[in-house]
Amino acid sequence: MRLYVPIFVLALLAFGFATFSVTFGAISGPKRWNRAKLESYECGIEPTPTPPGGGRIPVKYYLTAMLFIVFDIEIIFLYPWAVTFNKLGTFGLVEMVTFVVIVLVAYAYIWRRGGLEWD
Amino acid sequence: MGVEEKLPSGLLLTSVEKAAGWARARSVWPATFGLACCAIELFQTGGPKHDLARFGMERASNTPRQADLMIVAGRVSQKMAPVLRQIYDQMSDPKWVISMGVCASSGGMFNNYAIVQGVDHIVPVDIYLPGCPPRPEMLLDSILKLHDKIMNSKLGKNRDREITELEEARLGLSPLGLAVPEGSEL
Amino acid sequence: MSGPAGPAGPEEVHGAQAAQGAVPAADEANASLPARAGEERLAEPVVRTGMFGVATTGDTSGYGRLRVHRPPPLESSRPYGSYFDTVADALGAALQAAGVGYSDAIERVVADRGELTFHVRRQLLPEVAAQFRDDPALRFELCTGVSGVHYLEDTDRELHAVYHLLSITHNRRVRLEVSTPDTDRHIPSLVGVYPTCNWHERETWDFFGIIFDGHPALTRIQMPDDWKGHPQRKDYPLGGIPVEYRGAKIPAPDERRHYA
Amino acid sequence: MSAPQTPTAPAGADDDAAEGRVYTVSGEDWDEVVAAANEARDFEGGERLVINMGPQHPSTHGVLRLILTLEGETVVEVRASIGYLHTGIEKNMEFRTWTQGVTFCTRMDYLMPFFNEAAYCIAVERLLGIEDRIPERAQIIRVMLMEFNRVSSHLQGIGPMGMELGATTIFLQGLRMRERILDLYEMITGLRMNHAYIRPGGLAQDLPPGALEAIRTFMDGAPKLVHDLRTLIDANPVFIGRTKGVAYLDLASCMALGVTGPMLRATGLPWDLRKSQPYCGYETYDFDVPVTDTCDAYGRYILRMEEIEQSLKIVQQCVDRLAARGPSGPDDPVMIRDAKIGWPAQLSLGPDGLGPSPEHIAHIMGQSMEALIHHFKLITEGFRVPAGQVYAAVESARGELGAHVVSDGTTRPYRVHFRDPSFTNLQSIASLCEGGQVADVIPAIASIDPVMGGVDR
Repeated sequence: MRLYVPIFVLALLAFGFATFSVTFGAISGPKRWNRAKLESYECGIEPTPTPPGGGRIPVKYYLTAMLFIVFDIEIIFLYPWAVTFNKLGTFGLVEMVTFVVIVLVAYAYIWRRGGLEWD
Repeated sequence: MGVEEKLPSGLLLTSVEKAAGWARARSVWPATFGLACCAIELFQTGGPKHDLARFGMERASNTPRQADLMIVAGRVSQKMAPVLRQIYDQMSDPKWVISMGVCASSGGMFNNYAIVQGVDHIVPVDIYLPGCPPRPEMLLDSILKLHDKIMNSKLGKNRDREITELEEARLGLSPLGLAVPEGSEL
Repeated sequence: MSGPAGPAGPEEVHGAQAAQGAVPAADEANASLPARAGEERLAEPVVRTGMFGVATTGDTSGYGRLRVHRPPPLESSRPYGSYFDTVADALGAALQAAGVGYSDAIERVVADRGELTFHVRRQLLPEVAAQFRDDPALRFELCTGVSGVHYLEDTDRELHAVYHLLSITHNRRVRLEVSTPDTDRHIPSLVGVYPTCNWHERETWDFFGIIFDGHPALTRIQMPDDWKGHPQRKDYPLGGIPVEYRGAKIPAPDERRHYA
Repeated sequence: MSAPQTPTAPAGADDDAAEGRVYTVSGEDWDEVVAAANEARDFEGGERLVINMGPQHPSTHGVLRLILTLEGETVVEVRASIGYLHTGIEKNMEFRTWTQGVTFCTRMDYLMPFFNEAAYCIAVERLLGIEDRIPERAQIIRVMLMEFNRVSSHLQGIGPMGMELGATTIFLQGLRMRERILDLYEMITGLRMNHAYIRPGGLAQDLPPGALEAIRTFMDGAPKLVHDLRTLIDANPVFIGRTKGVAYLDLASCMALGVTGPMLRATGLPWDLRKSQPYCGYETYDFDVPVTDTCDAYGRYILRMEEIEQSLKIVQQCVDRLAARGPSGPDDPVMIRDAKIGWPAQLSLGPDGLGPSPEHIAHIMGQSMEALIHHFKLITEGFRVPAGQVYAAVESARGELGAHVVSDGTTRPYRVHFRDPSFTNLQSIASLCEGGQVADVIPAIASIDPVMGGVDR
């Protein structure tokens, strides 16, 4: 249990700092409300009313977001591997190379199917 | 501001004012509100020779959200007035306005239907800067004067008292600061 | 150019004499007095000062200070000079080929100060402009813009739209001027022939109120959309405010004393 | 995959849940779904978003407002809304004398004041019929200042173009060189901008002593400054990536849209008024008109850079001619020798500030009654211009700047209309941007290089 104390303290500090900086600003800051301050900024023009659901976003953005998540998670798995790289030895190397190759297959598929071209 | 306004009778405010004023004056971010010829002088002031960055104004913020100072650089046309007011409203407090150039301060030589005769018809102005266009050194001088104003501005209750005093003093004066006999047309 | 000619516009000069005919006899007597005619002539704009090339004040003959009053040339006689004649002939031929009568399309031609102006009747403007652009002898590919002019005293010819055309192949310039009365401000739009006139015509509508029929989107371009009136017209006030100094007040620019 | 039905309510879901088309996707049919979605998009207008690239925007070169209709990243429609800087300069000039009009028209296109003044003054001189009597010294100085103005205007066009594409260094490099030119303007005319230096009939005053040396020292350093800027941008892959093939406008559409200047010369047509219809003695200078034929933003940038180099070449020739002529004397004036038109102010700095020089005052007060009358008449009411109308065009940094001046014989212009190149070139923004990406709108505007002061007048 003693091993994890520093992590908890760090988590507590981070959480405390985050909540402090948000809440203290909200409490101590002056509230000078005016109509235009809360409206969205459109280069000085009255903002055009967006449709109720916030309007439909073209599917291309969603596609790009998905691709990003796939390769982002791949990087997340690389971090712990990089930390314990010398302990794992060749076993770790082979394991991680196969993992990267699998993701590369997905990358090749997307590239060929044209997922990376924009329109 | 919020908390110290609630403190009874402006307790321990003077030191807070000095600290707050000093901190605010050091990094005033201008909102790029370049309209006409004065905007070109504003760019030259931001350029390498006159270097606006020496005063912490390196980063000209394009959104009013992160701007503290609006330099109205150029002639404000009737069509531009609502846009100027919208940008001013969307700037977060504390905010200041420098009306750069004669056209912004009083309509200048364009005394006609198209130009708002002085930007103080739309937004409260802190510093009026003459010149057509004002030289970069004049703009830097007006920024230094603005820094003095920011450093010496009061907070909370002192600020309210200061405002009421200024108002009474101003109401007594005639518009031209002359002791004008009653009933004259001015 | 039927340019404005000071208080007594050129048409007035003729119009006045014609109208005076109908005036009862009493006025007719003093109308023909030499003094009366002299006033009118002196009211016309100065066209030339000095004669015999005397320019400096050193001359004692007095010719240097002669001021010749004459209304601006209404009509230029045929040999216009430099390339103007070739343009006029080419236009005549082109209009002939297109089946448009030269005389009922072109009111008059003025060659003044090295520039050629065709006064075109507004109904046939698009056809004339199409000929100017397409006819190989004319080839005015570029229309450099439309500028509106408001002649206040030109009765039933108040609003003029002035088109400047430029030929790149022949390196020539020509001006088309179309006039319309203030009561019925309609001129056919040239956006079909020269698409560049789109914004120019919107600006002329915005400033002068000339309605260009057939323009794809004739709306205000410079003034705010809800602006009342057309600001560049002569009957529209300048809209300045009096300027206040310490203890003094100077009226707006258009109300100030003017020496001319 | 079943064909996209009309929005029928799938079992168990209430009506408003199924809005729009409903696709049942059953695997390996990605192509059909995309095809159906595209077809639906054209039918219902898809996810169109109307946004404002409005008056207060860092990269619209002034207060230009573009209303963009976007579909994802592609721009479907561009509508420019201008007039946010309309100052009514043309109306104001109708209430000022002919010479005072110069101070108004220099503030129109505030990046090239000398071109505005020159166009207006050439038009007035043509109306007066004194074009050939303008002293040659004044013409040389006018050409020199106009070419300097072309350099400073292009620098202020290329600088922001670099900044908008993310490279602030280009902006600062451009301003560094422009600052030196502004110092030269200040030495010659007394002001950094809005000079009112070119007057109908000649110039306000002569070059101050030491001006030619200052120009020479600048000219020695200028090629290096231009070289630094060019090495920074010309082969920069990011810059090329963002501007090559972007904002394409070929010769035919340039002709239709009346586009002139660098945009027209970037389509391969070497049309330059300085060569085809010379004014102010341009035919006596030797320079060539740079032309590129790629019709895109990169071609216009390269063209502007070469124009800077050509302009510096012309300035060098002007300086040599002025040096050969020696200082201005009574026989080499800068203002026309006509007492009725020539502005009498031989300005000099007296104890109480700038005013007519003591010799001039002694002359008019003491020696010549006529000079006093002329001085008084010119200062109060100005000279009379014979009735008529004239259109004088000048090749400015952005294209053909024309002044259509109408006079009714009095001492005030009856109507002045400026054909501003930015106003007409800005019309082509729609054909430059539609169909492209949103990010390409920025280099498109920068390649037009509009100045809103000239557009809105």
